[in-house]
Amino acid sequence: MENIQATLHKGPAVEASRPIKMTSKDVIVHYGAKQALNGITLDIPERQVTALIGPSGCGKSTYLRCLNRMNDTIDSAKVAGKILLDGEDVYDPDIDVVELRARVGMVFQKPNPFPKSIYENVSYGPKIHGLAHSKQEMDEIVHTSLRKAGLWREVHDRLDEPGTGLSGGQQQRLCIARAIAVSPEVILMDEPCSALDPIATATVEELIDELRENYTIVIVTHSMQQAARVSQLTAMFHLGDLAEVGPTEKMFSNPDDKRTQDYITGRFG
Amino acid sequence: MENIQATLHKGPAVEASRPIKMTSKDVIVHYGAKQALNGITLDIPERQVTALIGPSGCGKSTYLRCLNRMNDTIDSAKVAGKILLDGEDVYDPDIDVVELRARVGMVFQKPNPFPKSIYENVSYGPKIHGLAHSKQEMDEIVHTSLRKAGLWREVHDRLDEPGTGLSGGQQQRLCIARAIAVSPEVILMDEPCSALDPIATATVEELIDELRENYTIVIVTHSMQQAARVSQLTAMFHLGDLAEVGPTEKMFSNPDDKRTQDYITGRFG
Amino acid sequence: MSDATANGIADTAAGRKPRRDIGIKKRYAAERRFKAYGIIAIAIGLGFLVMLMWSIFSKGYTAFWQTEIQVPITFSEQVIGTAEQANDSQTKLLMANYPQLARDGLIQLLGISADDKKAVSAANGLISSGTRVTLRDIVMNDLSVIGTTENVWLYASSELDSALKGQYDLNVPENRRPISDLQLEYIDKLEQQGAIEQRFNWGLFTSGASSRAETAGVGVAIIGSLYMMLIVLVLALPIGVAASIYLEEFAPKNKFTDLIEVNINNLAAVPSIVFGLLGLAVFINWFGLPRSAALVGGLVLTLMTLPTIIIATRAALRAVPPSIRAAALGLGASKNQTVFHHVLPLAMPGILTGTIIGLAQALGETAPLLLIGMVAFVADYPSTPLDPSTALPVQIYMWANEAERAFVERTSGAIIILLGFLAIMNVSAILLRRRFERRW
Amino acid sequence: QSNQQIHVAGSSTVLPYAQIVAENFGETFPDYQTPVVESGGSSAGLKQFCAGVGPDTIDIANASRSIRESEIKACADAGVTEISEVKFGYDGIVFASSASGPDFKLTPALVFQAMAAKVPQDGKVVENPNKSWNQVDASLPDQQITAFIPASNHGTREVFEEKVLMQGCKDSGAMEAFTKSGMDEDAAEEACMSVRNDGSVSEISGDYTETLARIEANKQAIGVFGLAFYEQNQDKLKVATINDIVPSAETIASGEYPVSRPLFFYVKRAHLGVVPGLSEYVQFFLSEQMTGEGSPTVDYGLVALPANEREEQISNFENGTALGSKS
Amino acid sequence: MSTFTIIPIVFVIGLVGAVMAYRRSRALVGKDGVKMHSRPTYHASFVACWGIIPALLTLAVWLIVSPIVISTNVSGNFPEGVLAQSQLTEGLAYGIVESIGTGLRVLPDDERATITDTTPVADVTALLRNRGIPTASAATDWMVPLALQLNSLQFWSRWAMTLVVFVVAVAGTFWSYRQIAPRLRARNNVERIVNGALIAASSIAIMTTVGIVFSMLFETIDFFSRISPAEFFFGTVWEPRFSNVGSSGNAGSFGFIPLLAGTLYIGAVAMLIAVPIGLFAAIYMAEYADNRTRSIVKPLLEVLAGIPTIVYGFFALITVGPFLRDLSAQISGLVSGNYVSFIEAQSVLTAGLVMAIMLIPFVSSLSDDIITSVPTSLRDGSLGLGATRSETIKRVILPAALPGIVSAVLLTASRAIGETMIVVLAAGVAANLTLNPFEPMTTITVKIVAQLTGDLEFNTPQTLVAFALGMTLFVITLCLNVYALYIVRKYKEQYE
Ligand SMILES: Nc1ncnc2c1ncn2[C@@H]1O[C@H](COP(=O)(O)OP(=O)(O)OP(=O)(O)O)[C@@H](O)[C@H]1O
Ligand SMILES: Nc1ncnc2c1ncn2[C@@H]1O[C@H](COP(=O)(O)OP(=O)(O)OP(=O)(O)O)[C@@H](O)[C@H]1O
Ligand SMILES: [Mg+2]
Ligand SMILES: [Mg+2]
Repeated sequence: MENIQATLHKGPAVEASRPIKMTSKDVIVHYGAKQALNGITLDIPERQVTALIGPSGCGKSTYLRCLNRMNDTIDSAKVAGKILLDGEDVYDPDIDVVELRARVGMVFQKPNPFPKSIYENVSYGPKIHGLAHSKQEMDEIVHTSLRKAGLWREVHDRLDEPGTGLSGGQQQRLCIARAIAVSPEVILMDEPCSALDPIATATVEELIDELRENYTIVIVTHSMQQAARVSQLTAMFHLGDLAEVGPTEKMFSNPDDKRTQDYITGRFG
Repeated sequence: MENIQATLHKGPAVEASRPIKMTSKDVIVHYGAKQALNGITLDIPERQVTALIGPSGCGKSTYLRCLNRMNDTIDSAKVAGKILLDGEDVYDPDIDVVELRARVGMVFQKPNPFPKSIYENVSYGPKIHGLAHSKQEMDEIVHTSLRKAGLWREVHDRLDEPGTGLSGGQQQRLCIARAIAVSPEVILMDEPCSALDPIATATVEELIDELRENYTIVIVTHSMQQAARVSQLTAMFHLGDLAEVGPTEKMFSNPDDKRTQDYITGRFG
Repeated sequence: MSDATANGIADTAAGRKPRRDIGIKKRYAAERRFKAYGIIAIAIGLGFLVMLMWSIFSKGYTAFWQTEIQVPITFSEQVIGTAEQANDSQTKLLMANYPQLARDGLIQLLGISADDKKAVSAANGLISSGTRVTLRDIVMNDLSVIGTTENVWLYASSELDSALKGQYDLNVPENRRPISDLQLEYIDKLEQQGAIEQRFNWGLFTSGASSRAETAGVGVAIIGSLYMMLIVLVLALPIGVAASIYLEEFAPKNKFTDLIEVNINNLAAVPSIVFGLLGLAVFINWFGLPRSAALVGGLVLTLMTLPTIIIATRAALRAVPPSIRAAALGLGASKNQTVFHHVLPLAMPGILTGTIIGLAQALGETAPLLLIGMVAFVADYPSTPLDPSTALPVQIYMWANEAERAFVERTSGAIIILLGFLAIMNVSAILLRRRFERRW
Repeated sequence: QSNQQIHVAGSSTVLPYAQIVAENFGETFPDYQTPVVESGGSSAGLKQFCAGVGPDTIDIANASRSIRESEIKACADAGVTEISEVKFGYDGIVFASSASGPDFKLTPALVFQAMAAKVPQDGKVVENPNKSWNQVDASLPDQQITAFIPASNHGTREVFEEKVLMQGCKDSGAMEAFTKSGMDEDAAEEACMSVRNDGSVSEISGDYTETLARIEANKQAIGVFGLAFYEQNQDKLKVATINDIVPSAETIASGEYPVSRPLFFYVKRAHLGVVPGLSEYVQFFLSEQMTGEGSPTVDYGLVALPANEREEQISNFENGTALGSKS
Repeated sequence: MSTFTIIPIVFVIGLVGAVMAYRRSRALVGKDGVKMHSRPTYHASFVACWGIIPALLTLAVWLIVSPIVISTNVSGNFPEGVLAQSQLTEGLAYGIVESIGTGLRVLPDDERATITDTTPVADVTALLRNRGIPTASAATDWMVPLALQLNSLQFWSRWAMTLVVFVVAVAGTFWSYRQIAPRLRARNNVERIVNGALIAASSIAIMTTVGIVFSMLFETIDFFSRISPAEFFFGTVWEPRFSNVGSSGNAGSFGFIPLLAGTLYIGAVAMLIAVPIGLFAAIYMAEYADNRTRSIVKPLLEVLAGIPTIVYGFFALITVGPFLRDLSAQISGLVSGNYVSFIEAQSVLTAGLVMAIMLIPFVSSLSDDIITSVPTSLRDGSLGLGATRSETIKRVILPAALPGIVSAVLLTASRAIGETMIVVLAAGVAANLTLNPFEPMTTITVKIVAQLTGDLEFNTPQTLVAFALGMTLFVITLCLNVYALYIVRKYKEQYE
């Protein structure tokens, strides 16, 4: 227990309750016959970092994918319930998924760079959204994004090489760079640091901290320390249920739920 | 620093120097024109856990893939130098790579289950190596492997479903189960716990500890704590070089190399 | 919590900043256009298919019915000899003038005098001259019919058949159509007697080639096509898949494999008739295989189909992600095991597609068969692939060039049969393909 | 095994007749298998025929033209020395147009003027200026000139060139005009036989079905057909007269109608007696019941040989008169 | 024993060996401390391969060689001078001897026993005729002993063959069975055999090419010895005459250019129509359509590839050609008031359009498979960035699927070049040289078929030109393919 608390003290102070950016009500997800989420009700405050924790297979990724409707692409997945972004129902047939996804960006659990050059990987999003009006602007965006993701130093001399030829951790950072290049309002990150070494992890955590100024961030992580360090709100998932949600400080120091307590104290990370 | 040392004390005692299982001499790897390893000389002791650490992109995966000649499958990769397994040169043209890989198993950094059922994923290895002589034996192997990898509870009622429909962490454990099902002599694990929650991580670490009785294990990890907990020998890679190698205890308490020191103390994991 | 939510939403709504312009309208328009192109493309393809099908079926369905006339036949001993004579020597029986029996029966039915030459010849024109075989078979099967009278269904002549099916313009002057007014009168008479009927044309499926439309069938051609397709399937699929596996998975990337690759692509562009030249030079003149044989045809079509199958298979193999190979190799599977256990099953849908297209092409090909003697009149069933036979497209081609009107519907009928063949092949491949298809 | 069955190959014009005979042969002589009759053109047939003697070669080649000297030589080189030429009838060649259109009364000269590439006009040789038939001759209908003639790989083309164009060239005095304009004799002949290629005359390399389809699609057109084909499709086609003669089996046999060609088949004598039924087949082919008056082949449209000529062919064959041995 | 009994027996021997090998290898596994290199099934296949393959090879060689040996033997015994008299060539005479021999074998034993070397052929023929076996009337007396000799030679050869093949099979099995040991690399051996088979399969392509060149080479050379290559390759007029016996002996002009132009033009028009349609259809099926639609539409489109081309030809001739002609008349009527059709009934456009219909499935089905096999994670990656589906397809999926699509397109182009019947009926056979797609043109393949199957004289330039055309087309497509390979390589390198 001491470890986490030590970390908490180093982490940013939890700020006063913020306006809600996204909210979900009774979100239920089925994959075919199998139920993966049993009704999740959760508010995600604006310009804060929300961490989702919980054992593997408990539905964190599934929940995350609901937030920007990436589950639409899985044929067998059926989503029920309500999810609001700035008060608009994202599952409303009128809503535009493309705009939604441009506003709610995502970094996937398994790095999936496009089989294109590193430059094209990052410039892809800005290009389709028309965010750059000249080659310079685009270069600017690509460079900043790569720099923020902590990849610039390693790849600046090989931007033309394919993104698939990078190491695992480099690919993951490339995907982060790709996601922030379109400056979404909300960024969903599914274990962004899983394949990263401590230094790179620090870079990404700094990035998250910095992004928090302007963006809303939801992050799935398996590292309690990381959750403690970067997040202000923590949600604990368990077997498709939301076991507990609360300010990070409280969650790690004094959890209400037995399962959370078990999970945190049984930690090894 | 205290954290790691705390962990070390909890970790298993470093045992007396063991016979060498694998050894590599001046291993140099090029990807096309780019040099990824600059001559690595390293001995891997038998029935111990060797941890490879180092910043992202420094060549850990590359080195690991040399040990069972998985680099053969990348056209652009050129390997030079000597790698011996039980005194035999694994790059000897006479050597049977298939047999080699059966003896030196591997878990990849990105989980890559076959697009087949969970059961078939695990039973494939034993089947081609003829390790089971009856359906019961095969069931036995599959169940034990899944149980050891800590996946049994989650999948025992859906062994027929495709392995690709699992969550990220589940896929990773499936790949671990698949690798240990063929009981290789040496197991190479490339960040086996990157997508795992603390509890699953603990299961895998226990598994590693258990396997150490009979098998030689090489593990790439980004978590210093993990390296400290499970390994007896640690090798620190840096930009394609082997910065330092030594007993884990010493590496984390009193590293010789400046880079190691920087890496470990600059840690956040 | 719900309070907080409500407040939160209100807050954001109040302080909502203007949305970024990401050109959503234009992009959606592009999206809709793109999707529309797809639908249009499919509609064009299917539209043409429907047009072709309609033109084939509307012309061809009548070929499956054939007009027959029920004629009382007296198996007169004067014409065919007695049963005793038949037991001694069959020559008389075989050579007898059976058409006379039919003619006598018919004039009796129509009640015209045997002396009225014009009427007799008009009546005779109503029945097929193929009756010889029909009647002979009846007698040969059962000698006891000799001397008796029986009602026998005989094929009507193709002119009568076509006239009944409305394929002649009966309004043109009598001398400009093959069926005379007198004959039309007879037909009316027969219809009133109920002696004329449209019956299902089994002969179309079972008979060999014939110069008479009414007795012509695609039996020999079906057998020939069947033999050839089996040969193509048995040879081209394994050889094609094996070659692709070698090139895609095993071959070192060097000049030799480049040579093979260019070669294969080039063979795809070789006009099919050139494969006929090849078959003639190599299989017939060199290996001494017989002309007009389904075996040679099958071999030639195999060579012709190979490039298609190889190209499709290679593309499919290439699309299997490398991580699957790495996974299997990492478990200690050999390269062969990796390929045969994992890569090949994943590539199967593409391989099957290539095979279907290749087989479809082979099934419809005439030109190469021209030079190896399979575009031929073959009346007897082949008992082995070494015997002379024809193929469905050949029969279609030959019938398409016939002058007689009755062959027009038969041409379309044969095309329908060929399409049926194709449909069977497609359906089996689809079933297989569905088993293998999955995304990952 | 393969030499127990008679194998015939060659001209697609002869194919229908050979097919009828083969079928009847199989029915009449149950001892023998029905001969196999390949289609594929006189050229390919004779080439196969001349490939050699032996069980894997064909026994009879059908041809819609006579065998050429060079081919006899090629045959001899391959060991095929004794060849019987059998002429079994004529194929009449007619001009026909859509049954719904006007009548055409043609002469070779009119055809030449409508279809030749160059025609003399006012003493000069000019590119054919005629656009419609009534420009050629006022008696012809006012209809655009569109004609489908056999392509130069067809035997019919030779007949068309020699018996229609060449004749018309001479009749119309164009030949003279050509020579006068400074061409030598060869060039003039060539000019006589060249067909205009400004789109009004199209070549057909396929069969008459194609020509028929084209005329159905373009009712103004006139096409060249075999008599047999025309007779089977009289309800759709209207035949043109040449020199006021209506083409029919009688007028062709009597020679009144000028445009026809003989049909042949060639028998490999070395195979006689070896291939079962071969000589029976030839005799059956030439018999009254197969190619005489009222026979099925004549019903189909063959112009039969006069009886005496047929007798001569039979006796030639029986006496073993062969082509190959002469040269 | 007949070949059809020998082969199964050889297989049985191999299989028995395999079963024994399996047992033995299983037994070896049982012994502790022994680690087997290969699994029992591989040992079994190893033994089976050694039992079956050499024996079958022996069989094949014997079957090819023995008839040659026997026939030289028998024809060596033909009486002197008989050949010359009877006007039969050796091959035919041998054919008769063979058929008598075959006939004799069919006779019942007691009847056959009556036949000796001196039996006159008439008796033999009579016996055979009774059994319904016709013999050639040219059969003569000296053939009877030879037929008997032939039969006995064949009989002994067959026995010897059976024996040798079985010995080889058993020896192979036995030898390989003895090889079984824990360290025997049976798997590697078996895999090497499999690889050998794979290589053999891919070299069939090369052999086919050699065969094609070989079957056209001599005639091509013959052609160029009569018509100068310059005239052929650079001539712009294609007008071969029916025959060169006319007074001038002129064979006509053989200009290749109009045919090449026609081939490329018609092919290009067809591709221009087929590729977009096929590709869009593939994209729709793979990315937008639900599974049911796809599983119906795809095979339906594939039917288009299987409709005999003559059907397309008549479709073009009767429907499409006149339709385009009348349409153009209407259009020009509307525009200029003068109802003259500017599209001819037979035209490049008609041919291209109709050919494109046939080609659609080549593009659509193959591309659909390729697109479907692009990993989902790439789609997710793009969609997750807020790309629309079409953007994802255009920018991520198509580039990833490009190598496969290029293969499909190349295959389609190849088919377009090789098609005959459609061109004949849709664009005609007139070798014009024009740029106007509304006028008729024709292709190389059409002329190959026409010159080869007409009534022309077979050893004149008119027919031989078909071979020259075939050869030239072969070389041209070869060059195009080499170039395509080069381009594809260059392009691929950017992404790999
Ligand atoms: N297939 C490849 N082609 C070209 N370069 C490669 C390839 N794979 C790896 N590299 C490069 O080689 C270097 C070492 O890569 P490697 O995958 O061994 O790193 P790593 O230590 O495993 O890093 P990580 O912790 O991020 O997985 C990196 O710079 C990487 O970009
Ligand atoms: N495509 C799918 N089809 C079927 N079941 C799925 C699919 N994806 C996930 N599941 C199942 O849904 C449950 C939740 O999966 P999810 O991916 O959300 O877990 P997670 O919390 O992200 O776990 P991890 O930390 O291991 O990534 C798991 O039991 C998983 O097996
Ligand atoms: Mg997950
Ligand atoms: Mg790595």
